[in-house]
Formats: sequence, C-alpha cells, structure tokens
Amino acid sequence: MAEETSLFESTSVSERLAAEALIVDVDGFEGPLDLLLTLSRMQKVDLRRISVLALAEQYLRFVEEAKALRIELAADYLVMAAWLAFLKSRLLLPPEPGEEGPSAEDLAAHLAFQLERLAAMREAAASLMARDQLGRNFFARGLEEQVEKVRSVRYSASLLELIQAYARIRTRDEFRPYAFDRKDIFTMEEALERIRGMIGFAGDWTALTHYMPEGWGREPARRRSATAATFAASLELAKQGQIEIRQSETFAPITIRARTTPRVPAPRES
Amino acid sequence: MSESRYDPNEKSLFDAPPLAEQERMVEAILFASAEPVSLREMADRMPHGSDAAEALAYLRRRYEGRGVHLVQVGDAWAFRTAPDLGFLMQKDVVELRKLSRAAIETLAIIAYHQPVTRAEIEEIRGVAVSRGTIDQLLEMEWVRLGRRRMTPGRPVTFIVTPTFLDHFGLESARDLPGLKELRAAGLLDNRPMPGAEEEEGDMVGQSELFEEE
Amino acid sequence: MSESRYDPNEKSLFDAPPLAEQERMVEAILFASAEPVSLREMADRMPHGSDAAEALAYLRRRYEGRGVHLVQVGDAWAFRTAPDLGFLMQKDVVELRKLSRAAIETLAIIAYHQPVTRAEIEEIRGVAVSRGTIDQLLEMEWVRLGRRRMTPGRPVTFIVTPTFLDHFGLESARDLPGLKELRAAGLLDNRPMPGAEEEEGDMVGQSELFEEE
Repeated sequence: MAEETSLFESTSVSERLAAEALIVDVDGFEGPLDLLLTLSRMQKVDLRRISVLALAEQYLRFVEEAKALRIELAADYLVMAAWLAFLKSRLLLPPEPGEEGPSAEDLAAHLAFQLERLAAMREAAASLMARDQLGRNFFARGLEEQVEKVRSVRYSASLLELIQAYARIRTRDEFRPYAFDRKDIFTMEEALERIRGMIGFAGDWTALTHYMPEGWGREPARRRSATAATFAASLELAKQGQIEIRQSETFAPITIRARTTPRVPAPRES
Repeated sequence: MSESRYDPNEKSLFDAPPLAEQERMVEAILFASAEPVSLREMADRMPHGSDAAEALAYLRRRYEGRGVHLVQVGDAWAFRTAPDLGFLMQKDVVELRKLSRAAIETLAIIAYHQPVTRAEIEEIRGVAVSRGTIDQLLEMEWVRLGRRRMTPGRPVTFIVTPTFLDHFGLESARDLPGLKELRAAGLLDNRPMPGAEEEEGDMVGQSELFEEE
Repeated sequence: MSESRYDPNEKSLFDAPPLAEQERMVEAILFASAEPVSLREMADRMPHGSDAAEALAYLRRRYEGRGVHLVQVGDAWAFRTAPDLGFLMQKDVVELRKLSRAAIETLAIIAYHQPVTRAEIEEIRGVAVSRGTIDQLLEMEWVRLGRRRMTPGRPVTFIVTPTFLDHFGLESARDLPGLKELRAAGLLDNRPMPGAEEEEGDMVGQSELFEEE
C-alpha cells in the first residue's frame, strides 16, 4: 500500500506513469472504492479536506481513458461512474427548490467518510500485522504437558434395580418362553395306564390323589401336570364306563372306584 | 524493549550481553523448545560470547523450589513440572456407569442368600459367574469374603458389606423385601404366562381338590 | 517436599495450601499448557479453597522482566517468551499461512468493528467479501460467529476470538492499536449513506453491485 501511494506523490511524470499503471492494473484494485482511495491520494491532502468534486472528475476521466483503451471495466466501476457523474452535477448546480432527498454536500461528505474509514481500516490492519505475533516474535510453551485425565468409573445401581434383578432370577421359570418340556409332563396316556393298572386292586372308593405318580408331588410344575393328567384320565375312564367318579361337594376330594359291570366293553377286552 | 534486542547477525560486533540477560535468553529458549536443549545448542543461538552454562546455572538456581524445575535429560536441559505437583496435571473424570446385569444379579443373590458360595450363585442364576463380575463387586467394596463353608473343598462365601448397605440405604440385608412383598408392591414386572396367575389363586384351590399325600 | 504434597482427594479435609504453594501450582499449570488457561480452570485443578487469582498476581510480579512473561488473554493467562527475545527462537518459528490483503483487512474490520455483519464489512471495504476469506479466518480460529443482529434478516455477526488476541499479544479487543483514536474520529461509527432508509437493505444492495474480486 505504501509503495502504491508513493507513486503518486512525486513528480508529474511519475503521476502520468501512475495513471497509466492505474489503467493497466485496474484488475489490481479491489473495486471502485479502492480505486477512489488511490486517486484521492493524488490530491496530496488530508482525506478530510479532499475535494470530492475533483475526485469525481478524476474518476470519470479514468473511466473515459479506460474506455478509450477498450479496457473492459466491471459493472461496479460503471455504476460508481454514473453515481459520481450525478454527484458532480449536483455539486455544480444550485439545488432546485423543494428538492427531496439528501443534499449533494451530504453525499459528498459520506463518500469522503467512506474513503477515510477504508484508509483507517487499512492502517489498522497494517499496525495489527506489525504487532509482535505468537510463533513469530513471542512463543508459547514448546513442551506442552498433557493434562492426564484420570478416569474413575463409579458404578451405580438402585435398590429397585437390585430387587428387580433378584425377582427376575427367582421367577425366571414363569417368564420362560413356552417350550414343551417332556421331563415335567405326565401324559394322559401314562395316567390312564397307571389308573387302569391300580384300579383293580383298589376295591372301594379311593381318592384320586392316590393314583398320582410317585415323585411328582413335590415340584409344582410336575404336580400340576400329573394332577391334570390323572384327572383327565379319570374322566376318560368314566366315559368308557370303566370307573365311577364321586365328589361329595364342591372342592371336596374326588374319589373313584372300578365299575363292576362295565356298560361298554373296555377297548382292551374287545 | 528495543534496546535489549540482540541481532544475531551483529553478534561479533558487540560484547556478550550481561549475564542476567543471558539468563533470560536461556529461560526463553528452554521454555519455547519442544525438546530438551543441549548447552551447545543454546550457545549456538545466543549472541557471541555468551556463557550458556553459567547462565543455565543461575537459571537453575532461580527455579529451585518453584512450580517447575530445570532438569537435565541426557546432555540436554528442559523445564519440567515439580514432581510434587504432578497431581495438577491430572484431571479427575468420574464416569458414572450402570452396573451390568450380570453384576447386579450376582449382587442381588449375594445380598439375599449371604453367605453364599460361588457355586450356589451359579446354581441360582443358572449360568456361570465370571471371575470379573465378582472381582468388580469386591473392588467396589459392595461384597467381601465371608467365612469358608465347612463342606468339602471349603469353598469361600460372599457377603455384602456395610458400604453396600450404605449405598442402598439398608440397615441390614434382612431389610431386603421378599418376593411376596415385591409382587404385592407390583415391583415384579410380572408378565405372567397364560394361567400363571392361577398359581397362587386357582392352583391353591386345585391342589386342595386332591388330598396332599 | 513431602509436607507440601497436597492430595486432591483429601482436599476438603485440609485448609487451602499457603499462598506460596498456590503460586507454585499456578506456575506449574501455566507452564504445562501452550494454551491460555482460565482462572476458573486453574481453580478447578487446584486444591479446594485456593485463590488462583491472588496466586496469579504474585506470580505475574515474579516474572516481570524475565525471559518469559505472564500475559493475559481475554479471561485466561499464559506464559509467553518476552518479545525482545524472539530472535533466539528463529528455529521455532512456525510458518504462518500467508493471509491475503482481503483477509487481513477483513480481520481488521472485524476486530475494530465487532460485532460486525458481513454486509457491514462489505460496506467498509467497498467490495463483496468472498466466502473463502471469512472461512479462512474462521478456520484459523481468529474470528467466530457472534450474536445475530436484531435487524431484518437477523444477519450473523463476526467477532474475534481469544486465539486472535493470543496471537497478537492483546489482553482484550479493547487494546487494539489506535482503537481510541479511531473511535474518537468517528471512524468506527456505522454511518449510513445519507437518504438510506433501511440501513441493512441498502448495504446488501450495495454489496451486490460489486463483484467478487
């Protein structure tokens, strides 16, 4: 930036050279405002006292020259040219009475402000970059020590979880998916055989529980199966007319005895 | 600041900087370096005529008893955190994790059946109990070894600890609710199989149909 | 040394360590970290009851004029080598990514005008800000998104980061060079174009007129 400005601050020869350089390097400008700032430095005055009218004329001349050299200018340069031409005419002519909108002076002042602000920001950027910088002028600790994370795991469990876990174990059988477990099943065929085999020796009324298979009374599942099979077998035998069933009242023990004169011949005897 | 700036390119033109200045230099070099720096390397970097060894000796004394020390690593030197402050380089991160299902079941069995042997736990759970599960519970100090069982092999038993009782807010393991209470309280997420409700209702009735042997 | 050992696990059982000891701790913590460490983080790592701020004040004084300095970066602190000794560390210089002129100007505008919207940056520079320019600054973690502006469209704003402050050796953005003068001259004002009704709308319009360079 400093080099650029110095170009315009010397003799008229270098000024002319610079003007040519401007045209050739038009792509080197960051838009119309940048160009305007560069042009404004040619006035060699404080940006606050810059003649916006002169600047507008400079800019318009630049655009004309560029056109003469058939340099294609980006649209924004032309938009700025149009606006500056407008501003120039407003600055030169006395304001029309009753005219709306901001005055030409206000617009010119704002343009000067924009230029000054841009220049200020560029200076600020330069002084920022001129500062001592980390890793260039001053340095951070080279041998960084990692802060070691000491991970300690704390396990948690609630009383409810504990109790539920226990309940889950103890009642696991209840939740077991249904599977036909031969081991604990006393079939009706087995029960029929057992009753048939025993009934002849029983004589009078005997409780049905006496016909339960041995060793099946302890475990609930086995007892249930044996009970059901024995009961069903007794009904089957009664239906076949081989036995008689009696129950004195609801929930009273069921007793059976062999039918002395079968109504229907037993399958075996037929 | 500019008056204390040394240009290494001009080193031969000037006398060596004062020792205090050299000490500052050694300090900065050692601080910024990612690796321990040898005396030779320090000397190479410092203005001509500097005595890195002497500056280092002064610097070393300056850091005695400080939060960082100047230590020798091979033939090089580096700043290191004072050994007694090592704990500052650690950040305790407590991670809260749920106890695994195996662990909580094992714990529950120990709590309900203590003192209980490993074989008994396995029998109740129906699966083998991994060494790690019991170790974890021991480590958490929720269970500990009880007396050995006076049976063949004299197996160890496990019991729960006061820490366990404390954690679960129990006065003793006997305070743990029984299965019946759990069921009454609806804590058993009982998804009964068809007919399972009859177990305690109908089944009782049914078993009464038959005389108990 | 053993009597000065603090076990962080027992921190609640003891009074805070003596201030000299706290100073050593802050020293060790800051020495170990290349990044600035906030007072809060120091306090978190130090034994219960420690006063990191006070210890830090003592430590700062101790390092005045040394080869390394204690510098403030935002609300955090770090040791940095004294700027006048930078020449000793030429070996450690990290080649910084070359920033374009557009990026440098954009950075300066963000620093001096923050929080600032993209439209405002474009208004000041007179050209559109390319996406890549801001991305680069974001990536370097020199700028970050600030709060959205409560104007139509709720545009995002950009602000500088502690990393930026650290890099340029600034305690805070208030310490930017020439900030006061610029403000006094009204050059940090957001002065709308005369006659512009809707500030934001006008700016967006203007930036759209200008092509990306």
